[in-house]
Amino acid sequence: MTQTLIFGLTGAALIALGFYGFVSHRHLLRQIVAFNLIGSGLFLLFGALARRAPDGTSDPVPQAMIITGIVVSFAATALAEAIAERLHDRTGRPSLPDLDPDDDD
Amino acid sequence: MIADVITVTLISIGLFFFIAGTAGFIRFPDVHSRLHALTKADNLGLGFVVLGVVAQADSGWSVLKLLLVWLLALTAAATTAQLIARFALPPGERP
Amino acid sequence: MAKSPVKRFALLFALWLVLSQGRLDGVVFGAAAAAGAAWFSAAMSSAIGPRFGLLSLLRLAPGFFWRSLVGGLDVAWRALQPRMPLNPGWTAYSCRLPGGAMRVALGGELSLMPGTLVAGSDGDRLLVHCLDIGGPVEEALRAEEDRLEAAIVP
Amino acid sequence: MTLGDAFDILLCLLILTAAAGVIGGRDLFGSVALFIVYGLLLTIAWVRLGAVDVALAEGAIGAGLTGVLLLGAAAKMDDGAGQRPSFRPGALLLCAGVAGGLGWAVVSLAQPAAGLIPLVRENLPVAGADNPVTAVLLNFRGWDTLMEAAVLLIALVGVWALSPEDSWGGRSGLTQRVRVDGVLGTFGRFLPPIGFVVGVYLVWVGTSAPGGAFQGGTVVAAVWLLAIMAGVVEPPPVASIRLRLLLMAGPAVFLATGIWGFAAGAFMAFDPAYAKPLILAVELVLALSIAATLALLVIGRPRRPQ
Repeated sequence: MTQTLIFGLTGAALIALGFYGFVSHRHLLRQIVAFNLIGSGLFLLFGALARRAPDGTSDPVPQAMIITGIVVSFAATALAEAIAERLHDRTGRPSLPDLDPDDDD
Repeated sequence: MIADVITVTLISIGLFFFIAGTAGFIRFPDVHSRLHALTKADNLGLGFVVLGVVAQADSGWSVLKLLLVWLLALTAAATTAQLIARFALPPGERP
Repeated sequence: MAKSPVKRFALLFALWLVLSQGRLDGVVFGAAAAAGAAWFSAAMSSAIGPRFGLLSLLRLAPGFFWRSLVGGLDVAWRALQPRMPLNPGWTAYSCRLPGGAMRVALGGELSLMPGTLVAGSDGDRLLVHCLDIGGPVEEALRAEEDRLEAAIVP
Repeated sequence: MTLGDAFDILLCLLILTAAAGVIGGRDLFGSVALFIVYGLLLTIAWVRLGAVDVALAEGAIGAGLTGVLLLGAAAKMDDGAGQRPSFRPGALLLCAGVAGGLGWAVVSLAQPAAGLIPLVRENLPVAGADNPVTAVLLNFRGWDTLMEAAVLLIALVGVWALSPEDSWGGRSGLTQRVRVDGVLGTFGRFLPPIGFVVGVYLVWVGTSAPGGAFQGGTVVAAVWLLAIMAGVVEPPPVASIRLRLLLMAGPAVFLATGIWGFAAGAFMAFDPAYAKPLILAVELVLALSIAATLALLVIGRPRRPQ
């Protein structure tokens, strides 16, 4: 049970941290990295909750879903990175333009 | 029991080398000197940790497998050290 | 690595046996994987001419491990000393071993030996970074190359 | 508090420190490098949680492949100007709320619960794999894994679709300038055969111990990438039919066995008598397709005309 608490709370903190990084950065690559923090935090929280069996084993079903999640999250990261890089090639900027033209960056 | 004592001793020696390597990494003045510390000390650290685990192995195959892990890590470290050292040369000196 | 495809296959299959800890129910997969890998390895190989003998290399192993232990102790001692005795510098070492696997092996070995780190080569000269440039560097490099050269089979 | 708990707490503090450094660090390259360290620390966390399969996936994909991908992107997109996260009190408050809510959920859920363990244990003898995680991935929840293979393919199609008109169908990645007899050129010939055997081993052992198609496929993808970066092999042009067949083979074989499942009663149902060889066959082909897909996702869109 202690492990569920320790790693579960860490996962919760990582999600929040990643979320804050996502909204407070403008550089697309930094946002992609923050998105990965959210993802891994979620997996950790899920994995911590999978370790509640009285005999101390880990539930294999969440484990399998987390492995799926890690791979899908990599696919999403690769696609996002390719889009960001293409934007950078075309505009020379690593971030999305602002709606308000006076408030550059 | 004897195996446990051997394991604890060897892994402690391994940890000492990891700490020494990290100290060198932090204290040494330039990239290349730091690479010395990381490559040599960390490999030795891993080597002693592997030997410590070997003392707990249940079969000859496990021993071989553990040594293989070390050998591959050794090869990778010796190679990446050369690659990083070369990349860290100032552009003018890079052949 | 060995030159003939059969030897490559044998080495890679031995790798499989070690990984699977001698389990016999997977040897078919192991043989197939080793065959595929040996084919790739033979097709990509650029090594022509002299090469290392496996047994000769094994004979070098004890000395190698001993000197890498000295190398680790040396760097650990320097790192943990309060006054940190360092006298770093560069030297260019004229290498007799041919480029490719041999020179890379020498470079990797030297990078684990006391006080030397190889940063690629410039023509036939290895660029060696030394922790103590005042020491007998040239002799140590020469001795290491001699040992490796002795492991070459024609 | 036991020694194990103390270790877990220390590990979690390290993880959180690394994550804070990833978000708060100025230097883009440093931040990405720290993200790899963070991934490796997470790998240890998964081992501590008794989830070795997840640890392998996190180490290989979460830290390794994602790290290579992001380092490559950082080298291209780093404008040298550091970025600090802007201070947003509203967002900070919201995030604190998210952390609090999730934390409360964790605390209230932290009671013994067997979950699906009894169900998995009961059905394991007919699953065709002794490793419960593989049994879930390939048999009980085979649907998810099939979809996942499809998601990988779709992401790759998306990446390819970003290529400009003139390089469509060409090779991904840039021409490598590597000396054949140099360090990288030599290592790029030495390691791939070894990595290939290790990758196949991980797939094969996955039915009875931690490992499987994703972990093994990632190792093969990694050594393929090494061979490409070392200039030993060229990345295939994306218009190549053989490449496309390789990418399709895994999902196609998986789908075919799923349809064959109708013979045993339902889509994706494995007849227990054939389950073991079927799972191994699907995993081996799937691993090769996954390896190709992952490697191509890392090297990105086509850049050179056909």
